[in-house]
Amino acid sequence: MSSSPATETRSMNMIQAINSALDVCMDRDPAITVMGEDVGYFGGVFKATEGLQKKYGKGRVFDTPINEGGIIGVAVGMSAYGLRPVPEIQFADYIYPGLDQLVSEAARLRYRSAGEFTAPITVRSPFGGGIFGGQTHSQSPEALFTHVAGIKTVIPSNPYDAKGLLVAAIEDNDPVIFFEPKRIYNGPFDGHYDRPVTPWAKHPQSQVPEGYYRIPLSQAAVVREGEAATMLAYGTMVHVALGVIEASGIDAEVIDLRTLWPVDIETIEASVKKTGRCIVVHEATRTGGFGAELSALVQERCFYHLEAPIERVTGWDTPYPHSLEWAYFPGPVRLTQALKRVIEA
Amino acid sequence: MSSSPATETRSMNMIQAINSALDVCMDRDPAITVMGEDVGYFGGVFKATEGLQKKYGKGRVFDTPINEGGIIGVAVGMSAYGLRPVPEIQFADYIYPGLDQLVSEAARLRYRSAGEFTAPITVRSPFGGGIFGGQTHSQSPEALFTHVAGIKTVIPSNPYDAKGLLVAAIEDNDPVIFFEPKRIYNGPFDGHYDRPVTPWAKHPQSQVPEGYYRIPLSQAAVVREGEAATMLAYGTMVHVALGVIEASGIDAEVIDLRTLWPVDIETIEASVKKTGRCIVVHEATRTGGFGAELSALVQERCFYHLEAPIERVTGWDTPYPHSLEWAYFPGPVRLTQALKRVIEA
Amino acid sequence: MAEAPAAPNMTPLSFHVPEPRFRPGDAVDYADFDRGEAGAVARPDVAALPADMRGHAYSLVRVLDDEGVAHGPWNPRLSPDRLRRMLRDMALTRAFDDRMYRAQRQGKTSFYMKCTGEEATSIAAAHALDRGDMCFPSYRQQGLLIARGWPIGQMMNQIYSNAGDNLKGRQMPIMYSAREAGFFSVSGNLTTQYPQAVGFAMASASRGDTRIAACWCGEGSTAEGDFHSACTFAAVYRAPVILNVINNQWAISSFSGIAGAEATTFAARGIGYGIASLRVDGNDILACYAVLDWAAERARGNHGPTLIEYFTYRAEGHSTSDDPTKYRSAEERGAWPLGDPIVRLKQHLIGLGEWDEERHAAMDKEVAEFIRDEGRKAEAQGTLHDGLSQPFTTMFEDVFEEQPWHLKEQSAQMQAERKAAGI
Amino acid sequence: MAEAPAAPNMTPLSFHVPEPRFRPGDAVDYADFDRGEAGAVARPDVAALPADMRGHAYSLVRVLDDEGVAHGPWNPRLSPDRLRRMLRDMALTRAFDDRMYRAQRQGKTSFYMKCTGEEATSIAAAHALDRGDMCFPSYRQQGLLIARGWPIGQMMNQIYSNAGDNLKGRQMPIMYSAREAGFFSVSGNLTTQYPQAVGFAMASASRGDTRIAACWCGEGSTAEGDFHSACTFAAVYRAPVILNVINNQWAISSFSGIAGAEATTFAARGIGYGIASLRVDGNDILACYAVLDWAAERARGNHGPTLIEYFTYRAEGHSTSDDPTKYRSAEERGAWPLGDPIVRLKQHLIGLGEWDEERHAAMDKEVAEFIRDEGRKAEAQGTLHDGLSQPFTTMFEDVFEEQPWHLKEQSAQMQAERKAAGI
Ligand SMILES: Cc1ncc(C[n+]2csc(CCOP(=O)(O)OP(=O)(O)O)c2C)c(N)n1
Ligand SMILES: Cc1ncc(C[n+]2csc(CCOP(=O)(O)OP(=O)(O)O)c2C)c(N)n1
Ligand SMILES: [Mg+2]
Ligand SMILES: [Mg+2]
Repeated sequence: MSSSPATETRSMNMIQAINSALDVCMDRDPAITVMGEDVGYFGGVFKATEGLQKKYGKGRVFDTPINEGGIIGVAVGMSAYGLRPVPEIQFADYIYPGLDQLVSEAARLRYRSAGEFTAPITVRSPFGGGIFGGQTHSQSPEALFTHVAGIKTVIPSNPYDAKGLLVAAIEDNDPVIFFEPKRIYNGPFDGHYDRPVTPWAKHPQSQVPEGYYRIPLSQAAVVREGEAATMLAYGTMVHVALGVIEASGIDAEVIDLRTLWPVDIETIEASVKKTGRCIVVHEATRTGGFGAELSALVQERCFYHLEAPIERVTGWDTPYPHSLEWAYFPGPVRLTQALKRVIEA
Repeated sequence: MSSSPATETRSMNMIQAINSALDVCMDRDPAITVMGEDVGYFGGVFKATEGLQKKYGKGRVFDTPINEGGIIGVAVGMSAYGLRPVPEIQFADYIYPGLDQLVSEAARLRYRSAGEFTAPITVRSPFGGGIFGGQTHSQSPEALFTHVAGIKTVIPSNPYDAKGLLVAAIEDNDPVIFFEPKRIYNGPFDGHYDRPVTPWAKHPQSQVPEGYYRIPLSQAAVVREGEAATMLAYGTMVHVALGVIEASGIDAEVIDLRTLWPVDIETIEASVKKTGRCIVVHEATRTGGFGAELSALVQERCFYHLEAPIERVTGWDTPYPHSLEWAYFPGPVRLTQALKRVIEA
Repeated sequence: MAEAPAAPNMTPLSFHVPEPRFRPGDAVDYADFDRGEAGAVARPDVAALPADMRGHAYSLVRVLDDEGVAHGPWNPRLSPDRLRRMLRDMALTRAFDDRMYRAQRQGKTSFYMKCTGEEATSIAAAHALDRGDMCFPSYRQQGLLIARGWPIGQMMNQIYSNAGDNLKGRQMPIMYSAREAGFFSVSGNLTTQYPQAVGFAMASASRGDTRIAACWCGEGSTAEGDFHSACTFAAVYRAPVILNVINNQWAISSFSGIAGAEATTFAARGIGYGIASLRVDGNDILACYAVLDWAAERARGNHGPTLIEYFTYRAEGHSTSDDPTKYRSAEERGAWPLGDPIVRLKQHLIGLGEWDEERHAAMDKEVAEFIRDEGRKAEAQGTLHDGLSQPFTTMFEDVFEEQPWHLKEQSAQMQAERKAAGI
Repeated sequence: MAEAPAAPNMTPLSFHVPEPRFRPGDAVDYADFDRGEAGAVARPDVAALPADMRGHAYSLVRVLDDEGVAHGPWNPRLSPDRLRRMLRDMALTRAFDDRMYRAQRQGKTSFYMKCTGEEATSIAAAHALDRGDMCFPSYRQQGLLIARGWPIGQMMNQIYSNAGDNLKGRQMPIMYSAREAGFFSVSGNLTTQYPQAVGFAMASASRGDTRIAACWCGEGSTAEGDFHSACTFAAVYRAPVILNVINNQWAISSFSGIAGAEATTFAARGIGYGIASLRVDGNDILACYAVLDWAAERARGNHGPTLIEYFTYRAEGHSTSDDPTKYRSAEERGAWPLGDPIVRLKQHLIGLGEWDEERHAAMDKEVAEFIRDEGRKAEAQGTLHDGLSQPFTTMFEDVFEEQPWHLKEQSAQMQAERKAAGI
């Protein structure tokens, strides 16, 4: 349900789609300002901001000192001036020094000033593992944000959504954390790390309009309809879920949440009431992860429809290990087993 | 189940019990070092460290600059030397600047160095609302820690436990977040803010041994046995839960978790399997709170015993407001209603 | 505990923990305190390179001498009218503080913080900056609001969380927000406003605007990481911002040594970043004004940021929750060699022949009556414990621009539960 | 977007974003680069007050001139044996880097980072500090481990996450931990090690021990809040710590101006805290050694912390993930006026009559063979993609001292699921 998609489309990978979203937004609104470590001349370590400094100038796209707290703090002040900052945090693992400015300031500014000041900031940050990044280039800290009143959390799973959601996030008047699953920057990844990666070009969702369109926040996508069970996923895990269903032949429904919070509760509720079974999937550590909230919500709202315990398939409760990465990752083996358990329960 | 309690007891409030725990530990182990804003000569803004600098000297009890990241960072380095730092963060609301050092460093140090370096740090911090502290002196950020692999989170609800748990936390060889519910520093509080506060002296759990004893971490206390439903609570909310049960006459069981993570899953499971109904209570905002994890765990493990949806009674998903404090607080009115709903479901 | 014992042939290391000179009961003696002479410090060009004025971080800009006579290149030569306005603004601030402090003691609100003895720092800023310049205050800059003419009654309403509170009772007392008055929402978290001010200044500069920014924090707060973020970003982008450090020598119970004052000045922090840095007598409103005016002109001329340390003394407790007799000598306040800012400006005006004791007494009376009247009006709109002044449902507003489903549900649930409980 | 347009009668503000002098394709000219003379900078007493040596933050301590002759008061007059050991340590580090870089390119591991051109900074430290002193490195201090004699094979095992890896494959390559060698576990999060080093030093001092601490970060990393925490705590408690900033002029693609180098030096940061601060030619190992030795003696004598900026150049890319030709001129490396640290020490030794080209070539060969042999031995224990070298269950160990129920369950679950899936 995107509003007025532009007609010209082009095959893009996630990075290109994100770059295009930034470009389109900056072109429309001079208040939008991109900043972060290495985002200027170099165009970002993942190249998401490539070409933007050249096009929009150093007043609107610039490198920052290596200080994530400063980046967010400065962005809050820019918001007070009237800008719409889009800071990049180079890896989600490095967002912690900026947490105070996000949680204590950006998230609560509208509330504490009764609307006098707001923080329409979109923090972009690559997150998740699967690239042998070890514990400091692999984390999925989304649950730290979904717990905080006043922040929205958005995670796309494909180029089309990435652009449409990023545009909506940037245009949103509240702070948004926009986590980009870096494992699928270049192609959808079904968790079979030992098979060659399919490039985005072969995926229908890589057809991205060149121009302006947006995908409203807080609307999930039912990416596969099914009757046997509901799988709630986001980011990379959407593709793992789809792959497992295809391989297992089990007719499960897959919901790509897209916006984690405020979540699209209606879509979730309708699905689980239909299937009576639910699996929650994420890469973050299990305990206190966003999956716990989803599980709690589903059992609160669908209790009398549930035919089996809700399962969580997640990263283990350890730091992300380097060499045992694929043992940590909640991949096809684990998801298949869980799906079977839930179906057979 | 405390190990070798000393015989001489004295009536203490929470602050006195915490002070006594610090004193007893410092006396036994010269590696223990107390530090934080205003903790030295002044003895802390809540007086928890009163008298310690005088007794143990400035080398072991000292004021720090106002820099929570520095406090934790320095504590990690002190651990590498072989000390056992017990930093105070003046209010839990100010722990965010220290989060990176806690999450990225203290919590993962043992893992990433395969046991070469450890961080036996106990971070004490007053938390929770009910003192008209507004959004920056009332928060309950425990869920930010229960999600992090490598950190333990402990929250006492009375003087006896406060001392015994703090001793165990300090002696634990992993980092522990020890949140002190400041609303009950001086007396148990059942949520009836319009009634006079009962001092601790009238409460049996205020009888605290003068000497050394410990309450093992990860052991919950069944503070009231009952058959009708299980209430999972910690900190201030234990007293609110007990008050509601007494007033309502409903025969519910109340479990004081004491250690949030690693939680005492056996006690929880046994209780819910017995009662078939469960209410989770906390003051923190609801979405993504620790209650979500408890709810998820209970439904995963007790699914076939549950006769009603698990309810969460928590702070609302807003910042903690100043004047509407009692409307925010999950007090007796809300808890009573929830209890009735769960019983009648 | 340590891995190995100290090497026997080496000197053991020693641990230094700073200790204030005076503790409760101590006699106070500031004889060796070097204030420098009024008028002695040079006034650099506003375009001076930071490298050429490093000495200003270690000296003390003073204009008024002990007799209240103005000296030297920093004398701003303000009109007597302006000086009288500044005097009244300071008096008003002090009277306001006194009344609100008492109101808290009377149980009308939960908390209060005075700025007694430090009034000059904020009042000077309000007079030196343009109204369009954005202020990012700490919690002790009530003087900015007062001198910018923001209604006293509004401030009281906020403190009482009453029906007239523009912040809907959401914030603790004194955590004002006044966009119209160029006063950013006060945060309870120390120093977060510092990088925010730099961000505002960067934004203004990047858009070719003319508005500059200023922020404030206490000397204790300079220890926070955000202070470093602010200085780094300000220096890198040459942001048009004024970084104000109010060194009132105490941070709750910690003296300034715990923040680093033994080793150097707080103004010197700026030198480390290549920021123009000055130290000024914070109880001398002419000096404060002059330095702020210099910094503002510097910022407006694209010459970059300025860091200013105001050397002053926190004459009262940290807040209504504090008891300073527990950790410092009661004599300090009286013995403090830089005096009281109101007394000093009064003396100066009298010396100029533009003021006298009678007019001063009349002003004090007028100010007291004004505050009393405003106080009554505010109290008529309710005080904190009068019963709740805000509709319950406001609690769920402004979390987001549009209320999402979960807050709608929670709002409805709260109402339903209260109804079911018969309240 | 802005609230109001710029005032028409005022000069618009302008926004300054630092830009490096040279970009890809640019001809490089360092003609105006002022190195100062070798031997020109004075050597203060180790007990000097920071206030009396501020100039050292702006000058450049150099010992070796362009001919490799040592000059001035900082000449450490080390024995030729020691100099040859330092030379070999640097050569070994470079050879190790080259091999590991190639190993990554060959797909034997996931990542690597060289310290080419910066070897002197770490090797000097390993020689100047006591073995008991604790090092809190960044990711580019492999030289410390090498010069402290930690087994090269161990380092390779870590890089390969193989069966011999003392970190059980948990850490990315180069994130060593070697307690025995006084080398703290490397963190991926920049600058976290800074306050940790200060904490270690505070602990040692508070217990009357004799061990001091040292930490390292890049010039880009000085912007992090932890840098400020470290400086603040070090200054307040006069901690026996050496704060080393390796200014190799680049932070991934950002030049040092983005970290604040346009306005001042990185050594000057220390002045702001009242910390003794020096700037040294980072490619002159004699100068590096001398300054480190001075700082260590200062710390051991309870005279407090020292901050040292090493001016050097990152001769290679940031890491194997980087492509520096995208953002800087390829000519920079060759034109860099402070030369190469290995070449300069070699030249010095030859000038002393203690070395010659033949011996140098022999050393290079010996070092290369040693690295090759060590490499083969390490590879025999496996490389990253050879199949997993660590038992799966190790993943659940060391999260806590004792494995709690949930990790036991998860470990069991993983094994059960793999079994059920037939793997
Ligand atoms: C991040 C953070 N840490 C701690 C506190 C608690 N606190 C409030 S005021 C204060 C002292 C501040 O002293 P200073 O900066 O000198 O300002 P002053 O009160 O003297 O104006 C402290 C520690 C806080 N509000 N925020
Ligand atoms: C907290 C944090 N933010 C960002 C990064 C990503 N990062 C890794 S290295 C680096 C550049 C550091 O440059 P510098 O400090 O100059 O060290 P150098 O690489 O030159 O040795 C950056 C931005 C990180 N590792 N940690
Ligand atoms: Mg102060
Ligand atoms: Mg660098």
